[in-house]
Amino acid sequence: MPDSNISFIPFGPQHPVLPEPIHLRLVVENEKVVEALPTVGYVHRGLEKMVEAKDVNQMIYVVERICGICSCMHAMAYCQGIEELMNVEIPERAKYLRVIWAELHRMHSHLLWLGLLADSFGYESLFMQTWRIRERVMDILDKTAGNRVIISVNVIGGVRRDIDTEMQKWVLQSLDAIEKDLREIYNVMKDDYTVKQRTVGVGVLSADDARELGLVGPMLRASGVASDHRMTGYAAYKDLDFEPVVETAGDSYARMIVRMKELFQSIDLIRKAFARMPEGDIAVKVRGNPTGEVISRVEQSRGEVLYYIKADGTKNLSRLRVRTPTFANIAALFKILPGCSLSDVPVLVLTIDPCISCTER
Amino acid sequence: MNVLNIVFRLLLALVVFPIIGGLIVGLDRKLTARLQGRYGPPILQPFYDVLKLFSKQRIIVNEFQVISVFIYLASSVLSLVLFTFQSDLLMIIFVMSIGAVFLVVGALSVKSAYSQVGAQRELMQMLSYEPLLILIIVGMYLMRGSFNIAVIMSQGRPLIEELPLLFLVMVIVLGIKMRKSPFDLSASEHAHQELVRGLLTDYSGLYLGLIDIAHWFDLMLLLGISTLFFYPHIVLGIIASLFLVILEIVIDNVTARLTVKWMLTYSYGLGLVLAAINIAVVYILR
Amino acid sequence: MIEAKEITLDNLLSEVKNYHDNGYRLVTTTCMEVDDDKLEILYHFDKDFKLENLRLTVDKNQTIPSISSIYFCAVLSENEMQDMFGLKIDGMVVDYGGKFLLGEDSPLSPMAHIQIVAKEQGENKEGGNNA
Amino acid sequence: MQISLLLNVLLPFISAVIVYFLKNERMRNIVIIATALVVMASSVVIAVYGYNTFAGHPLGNINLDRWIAIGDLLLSLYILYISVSLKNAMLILLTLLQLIPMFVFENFSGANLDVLHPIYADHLSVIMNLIVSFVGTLIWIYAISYMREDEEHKGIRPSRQNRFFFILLLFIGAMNALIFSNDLIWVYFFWEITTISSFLLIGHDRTAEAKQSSTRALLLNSIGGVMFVIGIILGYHFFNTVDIQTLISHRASGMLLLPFAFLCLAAFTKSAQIPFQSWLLGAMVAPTPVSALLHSSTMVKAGVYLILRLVPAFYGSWLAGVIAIFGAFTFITASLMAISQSNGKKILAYSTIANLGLIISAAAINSPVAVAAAIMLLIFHAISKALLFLCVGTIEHGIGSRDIEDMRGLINKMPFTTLITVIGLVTMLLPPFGVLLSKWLVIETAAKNPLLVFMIAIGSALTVVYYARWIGILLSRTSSKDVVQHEKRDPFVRIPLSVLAMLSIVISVTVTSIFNGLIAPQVVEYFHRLGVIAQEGSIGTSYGGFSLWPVFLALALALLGGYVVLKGSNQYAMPYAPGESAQEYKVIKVAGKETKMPKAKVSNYYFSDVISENRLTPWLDVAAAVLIVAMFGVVIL
Amino acid sequence: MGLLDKARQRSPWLIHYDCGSCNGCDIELLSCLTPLYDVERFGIVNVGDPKQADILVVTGSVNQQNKSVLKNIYDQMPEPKVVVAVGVCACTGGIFRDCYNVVGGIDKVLPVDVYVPGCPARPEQIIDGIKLAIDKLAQKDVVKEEG
Repeated sequence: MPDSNISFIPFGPQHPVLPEPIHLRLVVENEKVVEALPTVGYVHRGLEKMVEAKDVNQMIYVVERICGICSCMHAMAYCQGIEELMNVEIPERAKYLRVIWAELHRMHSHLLWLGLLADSFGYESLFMQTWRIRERVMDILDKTAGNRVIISVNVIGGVRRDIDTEMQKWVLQSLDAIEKDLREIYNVMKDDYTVKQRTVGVGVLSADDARELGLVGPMLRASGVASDHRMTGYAAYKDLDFEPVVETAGDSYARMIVRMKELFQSIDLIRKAFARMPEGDIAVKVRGNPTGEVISRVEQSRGEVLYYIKADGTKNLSRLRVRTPTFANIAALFKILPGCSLSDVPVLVLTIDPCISCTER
Repeated sequence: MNVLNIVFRLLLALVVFPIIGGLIVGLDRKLTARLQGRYGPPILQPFYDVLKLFSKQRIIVNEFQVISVFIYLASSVLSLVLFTFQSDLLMIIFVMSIGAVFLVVGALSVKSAYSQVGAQRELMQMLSYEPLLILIIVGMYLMRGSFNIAVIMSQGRPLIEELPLLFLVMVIVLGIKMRKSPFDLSASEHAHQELVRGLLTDYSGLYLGLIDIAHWFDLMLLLGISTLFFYPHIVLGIIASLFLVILEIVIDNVTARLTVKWMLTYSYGLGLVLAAINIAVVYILR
Repeated sequence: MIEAKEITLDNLLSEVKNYHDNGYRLVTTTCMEVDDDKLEILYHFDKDFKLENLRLTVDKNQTIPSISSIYFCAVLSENEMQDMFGLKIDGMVVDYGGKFLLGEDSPLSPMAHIQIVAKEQGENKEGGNNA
Repeated sequence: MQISLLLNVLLPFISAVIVYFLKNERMRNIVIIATALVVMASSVVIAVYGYNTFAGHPLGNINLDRWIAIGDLLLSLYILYISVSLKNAMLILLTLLQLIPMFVFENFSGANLDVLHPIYADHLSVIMNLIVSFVGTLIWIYAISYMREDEEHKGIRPSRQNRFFFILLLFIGAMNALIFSNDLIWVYFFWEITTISSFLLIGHDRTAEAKQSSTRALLLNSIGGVMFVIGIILGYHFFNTVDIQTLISHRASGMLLLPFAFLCLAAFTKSAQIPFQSWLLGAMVAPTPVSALLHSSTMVKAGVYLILRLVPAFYGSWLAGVIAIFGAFTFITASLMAISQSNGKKILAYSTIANLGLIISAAAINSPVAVAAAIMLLIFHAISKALLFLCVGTIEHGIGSRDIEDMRGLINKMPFTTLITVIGLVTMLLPPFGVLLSKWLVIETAAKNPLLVFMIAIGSALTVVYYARWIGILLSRTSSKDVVQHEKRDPFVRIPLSVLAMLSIVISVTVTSIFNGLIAPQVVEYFHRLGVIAQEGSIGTSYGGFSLWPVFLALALALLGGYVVLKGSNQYAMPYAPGESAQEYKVIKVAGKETKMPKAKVSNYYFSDVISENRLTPWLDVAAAVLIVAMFGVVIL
Repeated sequence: MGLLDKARQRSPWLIHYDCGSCNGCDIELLSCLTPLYDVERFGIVNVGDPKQADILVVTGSVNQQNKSVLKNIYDQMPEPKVVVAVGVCACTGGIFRDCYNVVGGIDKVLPVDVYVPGCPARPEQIIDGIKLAIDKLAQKDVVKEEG
């Protein structure tokens, strides 16, 4: 039976398990995927071109909307780049605040991802429970920054808001509660038979594969490469000693564990940041327009983002190039989808933690 | 069997049982929500859903879909009617299988990837639960010497005493039939599934509503069979059946969806072995 | 100014291969317009958080070789460059034919024209957008 | 009565010779149709007017034994000639193993081979005769147009239809003769005629594949022939007779069962049971009428007929127990194999093997009810299966493929044939139709034997898989606005298909009368009890019952409901697609090669990686061989 | 038909399509399903299948590639149906309206019944919008003529 056994299944762009539009051309035999080609473009807006319409400061709001989930870190990378171009040193307190909000964003992103992963393999109650916990993180964001998702705290020269001592105490209390709940979920996920059935050994990528595919973030760390851009010590990370979370198996299970452990790491980092945060201003005034070109890199929840900024001294930048982590990670789909089973397709798509709006900008 | 008796049984099968079936589905959704830390829909939600579906525009892809739905419904209704008339259990299962086959036929007749894959998986599900169901009934026969429900119910001690493992097999069968995790492969009770809605993908409006209703009949039939295990202690049987449903809901909430291969291995590896042990013991002891 | 090693079309592949063999990760490639007929392409490589760059300047109608046979992940950014700048790239392992991110009705090579795409406030955007 | 019997048996032989020499196609068709009508009519006459009435020698003073012995010798020599020309040493050996012992036994052993009533007809014979006469002749009629198209299609010239119809007619004659023979040696002779006819028919197309398949068929059937010869000689050795009725009237046990074991083995080869299944699978290279004939009414049914004939002899013995398990084993494994096939004919072939296994298994379950079920299955299977083969043949001529994957949406192209096929499939698969009814009866009776019921339960679930998906893809259609072409079919195709389809439904509806009229008396004759009550549309045993009318009523209501709703306002829409149409302009080149995004298409799951025919078959053969050894084991020990 | 109206109001099934949003509104819409907001209280289920949905919830602006997809999904839904545009991008195109690949708000492609502004719209707002949509849904009648 040469051809008669082959199925062609268009997967997406509208699909309940993938909240975002991505299309996969799947060639399937029985339940095994033989060929898979992702095609994208359903969310492409052309944000890089927006530099021609918006000025340097307005662009913050645009880059935040590259992706709502990691908006804070996009703004952070952008602001750090512009600050470097203009030789601005921002206050220490602002650096700590940036870290705190970045880590909160990482938490809500990872929790969101965990829920979606659970949803992709039909573990609905786990989806609900993780999102229940996530609501607490959203509460913290809401209370400290004034909005739930896109918080717009970063400005060139610092941050817009401060977190006072009383609020800090409340945040820390919330974090304790979150950690307790998370610990329970972690224990379940770590050992659950059905979860392991669906993730262990699924979509394995070795360290060499991962480097070849140019993967970043948790994808890379789950394959045993200790690459976390926070190690370079931008913002306040240089003062917050931490070790990157690394797993070696390189399968979906390892990716899940990495992200779950990073949740605890983030809680830890926020606590440390609160403890070590100095008093002082939260922003400096910045004047003038930037000139020159710079590359700014920040570790987002999905991995390292690269901002290439080129300015020519006018109020508009001349080129902004964003290489988002998901843009890099989507390459993994070419490699892990062929050979998996049809029911693993959503799981594998989710283990790369896709964010199509990041990917396509 | 006088006329009153016949009317009573028909009423039971055509009105009372399906309503209870719908309520159980409502209870299922409520309980699932509670287990997930949510408040959940009202118990009557399945009835609202079905009523709403009836009022929608009728969209079909082809005629065979419609015919299949009606045959599915008819076979589910008939099997429950036959159950209340205490007919032959094996016949009831075969009548139920007409509906199952036509559900697959209806889904296969649509050239959509998702309903087709759903139909293929549904066939595998049938392959998994049908032998188990037949073996459960064979176990009952070995105990009672008849396939007739009337005869099965006519004798003293409850079957569960000697067929405990077959009752456990019922858990697998019910799980597959209720489309609960880890067996929600062909179409999930929940809305999020990798196959969209699996073999129900191309059904909508009236036809989806009819499938829902047929599903209540099927559910009640299976619960009826599980109640048989406890006869003459009917109350105990009903409690046990409800417990079975609750167990399914709990299992649904603590497991992920697994794969077709796993299901086949599991239902054949565990289900058949349990059934075999139980039947062998009964056979040797008799 | 970021540090970047100037290369030419002739030694592009060998330089990239060099990085590959030394265990560098390809971060991405960045393309930008220098003037009306020149494009500049930056290749970013990373090893232990240290970024190294290659800078290639080509004519708009020049065909450049793909590095995707060395680094598979380059197909993504190369396809994007092909979409956005109309850059001709030869030998991509996976070639989306200029429709990687763009749709059927999208403007062609939208980034390759130095012009403001912003519309006047309130202008109806339908139609007149195609380049 | 004598006359109708003679017409029924001899006319096909005579017409066969006429057809062979008749060059005029029109005349030939008339002869074939006339013969068919006469054979059908005579079989009805036999069925209505008399059983057990053929006492004595049918042709008066002519010593038929002598003629049959001569015919047997000539036939064996012909097979030997074929074997030699095929240069197949194994085949030569097997032929000699039949020829020499038989020759010696008949001429030099001094055995008294006279049989008081060489012709015998009971209800079983009548049932078989009705099946052969009706199904077989309908296949002749179908073959008229099929072979014309086939030869046009394959460009065969000069026409070889004379030869083809000669064998086809001969075949039916031999089958009918076999059915009414009460002398084992006669049975053996006609048995050999069916063997050689099937060899010639399978090899009809003269392709390399046909040649190979026909050789395999001859080889495996020769094994059966050898077993048959051993069975005859041993039977005479033990019981001093070759009269079947006398043989089975002995309630043999122990070693005395040995001849019956050999005869059953011969029947297994004829019925293509695992491990002898390969000849039947190879037989599908032959033109479709041949497959239909081999699978439904004649060749393979001869095997199960022999077993059903012999049932009283080993009823209740250990031998029966092993045979029952052997049959069930064939049922489950052949059903499993059928799942992995996409070739329509091969699915049907495996399904035939499976159903024959079930018949054999049921016949050997030590219960009159099971024997009744076996006979029931024999009837219903013959009709539905013949219908399905003819349908596949028609489809193959229509679309040029017998692969079920190519039959997607066939309802749009060939609505008539497709609906008939669906009827055939539904009657094979679902209650309240006869095949499932018999299966239900078998399971209920087999329930006393857990091992058996295990295998049958799984086997019947497997059956559902391959038939249900076939129905589904036949009926797939995107929108009823697709123009349905009015299907033009030759009346020679239309009539047999319609008649068979109607028959398959009618006999299901009238199952109780058929049961009471034909099956019950036979079972009572065998066992002097029945244990089944069939009346008013229900079939009941002391441990269960099946009522047909509620099911028919529910199905009718369902169809009515569907009809009413379809008459109402319905919006036709395209099937769900996740918005992929926007993608069609995206041409992606992978490594320089363009990949197209074809329309969404899902193939059935064949699990060819798990259920690999080539890999599994040797193992199954070994397992089946072990069962056969066990069969002899329980006899000898 | 009081009962039918009630059933329709009590059982609105929605389908969500992300039409080029930044994910901000998507995740807020998903939040609505989860324990804190739990819209299943009102019988709202997020079905993934347009053929079974009553309410189409769209987030994000329409771009050149997904406009046909959005149209397809809308066309596959049976009457009566309503469309809810969630987020300022879905309403007008929002901050992206100047981008070269963006067509604008979804009302460029579909008739929109309810606009829910916000960047991103908060879950409470979304629930409010869906409530409005339910009211509109109950007022609509099945279109009867086609066949």
